[in-house]
Amino acid sequence: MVPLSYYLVLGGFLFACGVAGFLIKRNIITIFMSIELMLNGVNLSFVAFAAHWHALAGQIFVFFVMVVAAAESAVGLAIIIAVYRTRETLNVDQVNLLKL
Amino acid sequence: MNSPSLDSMIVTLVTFAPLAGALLLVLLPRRDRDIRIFSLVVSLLTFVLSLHLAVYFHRAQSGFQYEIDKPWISSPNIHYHIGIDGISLWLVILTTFLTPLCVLISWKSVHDRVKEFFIILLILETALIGVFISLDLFLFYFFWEATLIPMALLIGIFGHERKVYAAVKFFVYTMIASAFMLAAILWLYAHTGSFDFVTIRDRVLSGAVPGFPAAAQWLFLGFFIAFAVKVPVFPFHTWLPDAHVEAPTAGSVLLAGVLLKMGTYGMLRFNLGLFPEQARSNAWWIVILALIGIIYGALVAMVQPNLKKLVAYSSISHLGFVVLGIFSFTQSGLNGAMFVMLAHGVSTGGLFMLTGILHERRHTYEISEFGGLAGPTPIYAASFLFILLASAGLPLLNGFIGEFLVMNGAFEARAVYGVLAATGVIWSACYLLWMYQRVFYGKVTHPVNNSIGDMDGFEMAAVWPCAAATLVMGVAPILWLGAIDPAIHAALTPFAQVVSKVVGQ
Amino acid sequence: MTMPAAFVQTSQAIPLGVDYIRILPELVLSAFGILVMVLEPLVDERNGQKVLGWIAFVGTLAGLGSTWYMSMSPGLAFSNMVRVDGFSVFFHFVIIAIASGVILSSFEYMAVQRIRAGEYYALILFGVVGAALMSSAIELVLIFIALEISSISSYILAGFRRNQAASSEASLKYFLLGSFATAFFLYGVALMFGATGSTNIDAISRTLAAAPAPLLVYVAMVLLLIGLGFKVAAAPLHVWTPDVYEGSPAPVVGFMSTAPKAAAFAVLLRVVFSINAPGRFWLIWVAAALSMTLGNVSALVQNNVKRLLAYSSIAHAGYQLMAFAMISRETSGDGISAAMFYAASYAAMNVGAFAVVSHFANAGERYVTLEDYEGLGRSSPILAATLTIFLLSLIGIPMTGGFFAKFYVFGAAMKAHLVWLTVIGVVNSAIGSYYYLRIIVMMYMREARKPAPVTPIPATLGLALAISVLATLYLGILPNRVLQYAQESAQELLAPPSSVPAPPALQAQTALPQ
Amino acid sequence: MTASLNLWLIPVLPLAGAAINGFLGKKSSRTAATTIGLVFSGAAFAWALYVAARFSALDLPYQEYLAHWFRSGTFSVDFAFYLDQLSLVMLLVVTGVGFLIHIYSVGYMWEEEGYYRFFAYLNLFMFFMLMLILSNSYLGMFIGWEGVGLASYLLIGFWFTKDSAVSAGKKAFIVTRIGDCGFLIALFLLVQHFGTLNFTQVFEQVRPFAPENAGAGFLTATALLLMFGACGKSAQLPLYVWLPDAMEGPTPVSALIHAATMVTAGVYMVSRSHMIFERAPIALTVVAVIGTLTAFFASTIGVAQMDIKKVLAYSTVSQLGYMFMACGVGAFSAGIFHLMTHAFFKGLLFLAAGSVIHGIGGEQDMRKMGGLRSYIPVTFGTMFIATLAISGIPPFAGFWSKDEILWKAFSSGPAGRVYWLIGLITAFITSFYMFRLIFMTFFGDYHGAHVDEHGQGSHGHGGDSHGHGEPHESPMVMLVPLMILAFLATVGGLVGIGDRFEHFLAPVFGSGEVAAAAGEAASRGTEFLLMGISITVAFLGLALAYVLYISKPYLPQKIADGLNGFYTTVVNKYYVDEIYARLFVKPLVDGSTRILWHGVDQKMIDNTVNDAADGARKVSDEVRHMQSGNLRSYASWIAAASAVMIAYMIWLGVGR
Repeated sequence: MVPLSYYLVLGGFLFACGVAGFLIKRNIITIFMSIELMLNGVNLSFVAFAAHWHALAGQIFVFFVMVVAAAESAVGLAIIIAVYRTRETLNVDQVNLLKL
Repeated sequence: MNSPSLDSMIVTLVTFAPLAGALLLVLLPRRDRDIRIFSLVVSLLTFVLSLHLAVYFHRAQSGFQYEIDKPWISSPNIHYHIGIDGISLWLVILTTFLTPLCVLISWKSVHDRVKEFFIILLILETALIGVFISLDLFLFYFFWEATLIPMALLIGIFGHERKVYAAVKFFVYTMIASAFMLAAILWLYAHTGSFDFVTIRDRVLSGAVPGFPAAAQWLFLGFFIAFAVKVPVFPFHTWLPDAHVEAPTAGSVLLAGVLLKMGTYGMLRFNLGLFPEQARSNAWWIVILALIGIIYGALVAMVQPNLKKLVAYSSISHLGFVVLGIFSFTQSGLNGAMFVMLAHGVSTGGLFMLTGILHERRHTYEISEFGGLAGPTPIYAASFLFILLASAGLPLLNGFIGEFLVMNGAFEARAVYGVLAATGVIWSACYLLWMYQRVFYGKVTHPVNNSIGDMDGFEMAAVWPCAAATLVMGVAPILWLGAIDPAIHAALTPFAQVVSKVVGQ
Repeated sequence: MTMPAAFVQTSQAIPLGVDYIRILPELVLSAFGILVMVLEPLVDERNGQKVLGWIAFVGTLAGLGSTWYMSMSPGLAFSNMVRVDGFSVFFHFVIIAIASGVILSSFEYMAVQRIRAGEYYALILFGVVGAALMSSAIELVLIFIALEISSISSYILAGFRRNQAASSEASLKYFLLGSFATAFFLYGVALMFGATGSTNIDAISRTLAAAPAPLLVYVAMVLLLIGLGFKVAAAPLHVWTPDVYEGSPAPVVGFMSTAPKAAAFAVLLRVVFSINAPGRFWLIWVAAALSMTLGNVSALVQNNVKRLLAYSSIAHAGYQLMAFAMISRETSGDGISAAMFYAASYAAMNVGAFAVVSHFANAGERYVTLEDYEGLGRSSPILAATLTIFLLSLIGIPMTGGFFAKFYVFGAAMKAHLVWLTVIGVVNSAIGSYYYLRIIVMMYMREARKPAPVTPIPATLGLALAISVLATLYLGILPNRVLQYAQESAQELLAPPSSVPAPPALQAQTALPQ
Repeated sequence: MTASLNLWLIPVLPLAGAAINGFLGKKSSRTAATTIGLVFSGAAFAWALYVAARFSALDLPYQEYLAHWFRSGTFSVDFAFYLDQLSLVMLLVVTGVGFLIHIYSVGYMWEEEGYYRFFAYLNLFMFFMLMLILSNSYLGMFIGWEGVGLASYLLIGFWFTKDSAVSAGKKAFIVTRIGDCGFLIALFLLVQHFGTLNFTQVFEQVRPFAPENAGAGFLTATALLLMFGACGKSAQLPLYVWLPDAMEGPTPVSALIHAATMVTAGVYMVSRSHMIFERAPIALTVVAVIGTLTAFFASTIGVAQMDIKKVLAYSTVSQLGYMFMACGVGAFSAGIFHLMTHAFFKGLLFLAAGSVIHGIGGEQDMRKMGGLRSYIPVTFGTMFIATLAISGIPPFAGFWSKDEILWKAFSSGPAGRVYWLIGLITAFITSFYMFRLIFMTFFGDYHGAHVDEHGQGSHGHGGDSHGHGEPHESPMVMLVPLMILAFLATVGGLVGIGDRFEHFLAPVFGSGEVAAAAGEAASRGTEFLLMGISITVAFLGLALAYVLYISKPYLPQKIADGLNGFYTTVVNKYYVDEIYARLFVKPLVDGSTRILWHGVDQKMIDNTVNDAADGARKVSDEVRHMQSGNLRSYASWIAAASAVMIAYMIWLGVGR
């Protein structure tokens, strides 16, 4: 069967992609999605470890994370809308009133 | 002898009476006259109380008296440990003596935010006294820092044109310096588990502190830098002229009269008390700085166009004598240093009041603005001359004894020190007399000066006690030295041990 | 990979009554939060706001009461997910007290800024719930959830001045970066789970105590530290702080900069000390030094008071982090207690400071620059005096809580022979005095050129200020009680975890064939 | 021991007078001020006489403890008094002459405003001067030493609206202070070696020392430093410059302080320390050389002065030189003897000059005088007597003392011959310029301006009773002191005949005199020969003056033109003041301003401080650009930081 390390590497890769996306992408929505990507990377590792330890806990955690993520995205979208109302843009580079 | 209970309470009473007064003052309505009277009463009361200290002080014995040692904070174990010996006694009384005079001199000159002014003044007095009575390093640092704010506020709120610059400079300068002292204090606590001065001293001198020899040099410097900035010792002095020129009269009086002494007192108490060996090994460059201070301060004072700056630089010169005396490690030198502290406190305090009086009239300190004042204001001129002569070190006035002893001690330590210091008597004569001539003699050059009034009652009441004190201290210095001498002798004993150690090796 | 040596699970599967007592404050606060939200549509626009506020305030009082009640039944709850001990009680008190202070100081603000208050108070309460839970949770996943609860509510609070672009920007930045960092934290949890087979702090600590930590633990630990470091605004993870603090509503900043931060510090304490986190020393050392220096230095030239205080909070995070650089068991005690004391006194003075700022800022937060504070000493002596006290405390002048806070931290560091870190600290605190002093200078030493209107101080704000002032002075003059309490709870925290036998159910589970 | 003399009264009485006049004088009337001033100084004089009367009954040196002054460790100083023959002489001179001058001042200063101030100062001076001569320790002496300096500062600057006067006062104080610095260091040396400054104790410990012929050794150092102090106070080379300027003060002051008493303090101090000097031959030589040179140097300047008081001033300097010459050859008693006689005739000269100035409305330039003897006969007479005295014409006082000095110098070995020769020349010059003064002032015919518009007129002289500017004799109150002093100047020297004076002082200087006395008995003849020589010299001087200023009045101008370059140099006092100004004053002031204040204080130190502050602000300004406001850059910061941290931890973990 597939050894643990594969999952971990994949999880790490997903996480890294998320980080990269966060840094590279300009559209707020996209950035927001790359966060989700990071979380999924984490979830994958959780599941993998759960399997490795034969501990259900790990898998249950994933559900928690999903729920939280969902809550987050709800709030996040609301905030994004608020921002769009005031700035009429979703380009993060143009959201820079506050600086120095 | 009086009741022991009072004896144990008295120091606390003296220390916190002004603070209590300040708190009451907060509640008082903003009727300036009442406020003035009230604070005068409070400060006088404090002075009277402090006299008790002197009267019932056992002069012959050297240890701490009126001692209280109550735990305040269990861990870190900080004690409310206070006490007085021949060294701190007079500094406390100097403080309580000058404060009422500050109130009087500010009677008319402060008319804006009077309430705040006197509140700050009284708080400052408490903090100043606290510095001198603390025998717990933490307590000492506590009061040490506590003096900063009121003084900065006095300068910054009630000062003149560049007051903000001066206040901030004063504050940050001293703040940074005392940071090092805090570090040193913390080190000592970390390694002795106590903040108690006496305990730490005994532990240190008996060599019972782990890792002390390695750190001692740094600790010494940590303390020294904080004190050196306060004194101020030569390269750290530039905050002083600014602070003085901008400060209100009362501020200057306390700044020069007492605040600077905190530095020299600290050197005497802590640098010598805790680190005798380091004090010895570092003495050579400290003495050089002191000598530079004496001569340099005087020369720069000589060419100041600004009356108050001149006096400020003169205090740098005088304080140089104090440092020199302290680091000569001779009985005579340290006695002298102590006496110069007191003498300088009184005479320079007086000089600042007098310059303040002039500023009241003309709103300037520029010497060129004056001239020939001896004509229109004879009383003022006479008082000025009197205190000026004290500051110039005329025998039978208080300036002389101290400087003589210091120079003598320095000479004892190393002839060249004494010789260089002795030139100080020339310089002081130069800048003081030249200044006096330009301000008071000759014809009145600015017509407006013809119409300025002579000293009024309050001003006389403020200045003449100083003048009287200079005379008494000059004629009967024994009253002071009687108590100082044993304390100094005790302070010097560790040095004897150090020497014997060195010899032993 | 090591076997799941320490597989600690609950002693009983079904929660008992006592379990609920051990999260009573959270329950109470949530209940009040919901109550506020429910009532919000029912009360009318104008004078209804106050009612909700009062309800929320009562809620916090109830929270404090229930904390006191909770403190009488210490122990584990909900299958070792929550621990009630002196430590968590302490932080419960601090955090909930902060909330009550903030709520009091918000009344007027809400009215002036014309913000519909319902959600606001509710969100604060929920935020407190999260923060409080963080301090008592000993289960990393629960910590994560609690952290999210407090974070999400503060994300929203940050953007509460909807119509202000700055506000929503602040909230956006806070939200994105926050979740970014949380992801790191979560990843750390996952790896820790992978490395030790458990997410329970006690279990983890026992595992690490038993065997030398594998590489994975190091990585997991650093990820956890990154996540928490972000929350406490430690350099170099502090970048979000200035912008968010500047943009968010002033009272909210007062809240954000204290309650969640305190909670994060609480978690950090648990993580660092009860899992004697390996390899943390230099990370903490550098982070502390960097935070102090960056914070103070950048603050020197700030002209916006909120932003200035933001940088100051970074600096203070730095001082507080010094306490975490203790390695040996005997010095750790001082570190923990110092950090706890610091959290308390920082809360007192910062809430107070921001209360003044939010009052003075006036409608639309118009007056927040240093120039606006010119002559405040004249126009409103009381306001100026109180702010001065808080600033002096932030500087660390004797007689104020800030002084002892710094003093204990430095003292602990010195005791742990961290001489250079201490020196950096004291010098920093000296340099830092400059920019606080600038505000005092503005208030007292300058005359107003264009005087900012000063509205009279409403009773509620007055109360809040009074409380903060008293707290600050109390901690500055009689720090004894608080410190002793902190020290005791520190010892509890350091005590080796109570070993509960692993339940048969799980052994069976682990016995399952591969 | 006999009943106490209460010596302390003698200084304290004038002090009381000073205090009363100083505090109350402004209100009270002139008469009141006068009475106070005179009564207290007179009382001091009376008490001094009483002391003198009981003197023979005392066991000497008589000491009297008043109070403890200060103590530091084992070193302590008292207020205590010390009376022996030496201090008795000084005591009588000071109180006596002082009292006379007080009386004189009543007339001279009557019109001055601040009349009471004048008397307060005079009494104050008396107090300090008496402290100086009566104290039983060097430090007590130093009190007086500094105090008289102060008094002279105040009195020179009495007309404080007159810049020249004020500057002169300042100059006097500062220049003497330079000397005092040396004095102080000498005291430190004494304390270091003997642990006390009490005369008896010090001398007890000095006695066993052998003379430091090698020259090394601290006694020599001490002696030299003391001498340096004396140079300041007694206006010897190189510190004499203040004395001529001091003539800016009122004339009675010049008479009292700058002729009779204060300036001789140095001589007193050196003689008082003869124990030390005798054991430091090199120091003695230095004293002698300085004295001799000063005597000569000053007299040459005196020749060319036109201001009547300036002439007297330089002659004072020169006479003081004689006294030091005497001390230098170990003839301390001779020095003191000359000190006394000098007090008489030089005091008289000044007072007379004052009376002249007073008489012609404040004029001091001798070219504006002449032919005054008919106008002011008494003044003329007295002044003439004084001139005879100073020129060393028997039987007047100066002759005896000066001749004594010359003889001692001559008989003190080879070097002494040189001193003697120079002294002789000086004597010649002295009598020349003194008679020049007399002739220019009193003979010929009066070319005074017959209106009283002149500088000094501003301070009280002129514009009053003698407005028409006709020279007039001074009031009796001024003339009586003149006469008394004239009498003393005539007979004062007789006490020296047959070395009576010397024997009187022998208990004090005893040992010192032996050396000189040895050669004496042998060569009485030589002594008389020398006496003759000096008398002739004196008359030669007189004659020359007569020729130049009476019989051939055009000659001086010719001679002046003849050696104009040199002449102008002399007229300008060899430019010493200018040289000092260039050499010391200017560099000091400019250096302090440019280098120390602007350079070091402001540029180096303060700018460093401020730059540090600005630097911090700059850094801050840079650092905050980290906050670009761009969310992605923030994220990058965090990511980068995390990367570093993770890398570090992995490295750490692998390292395990």
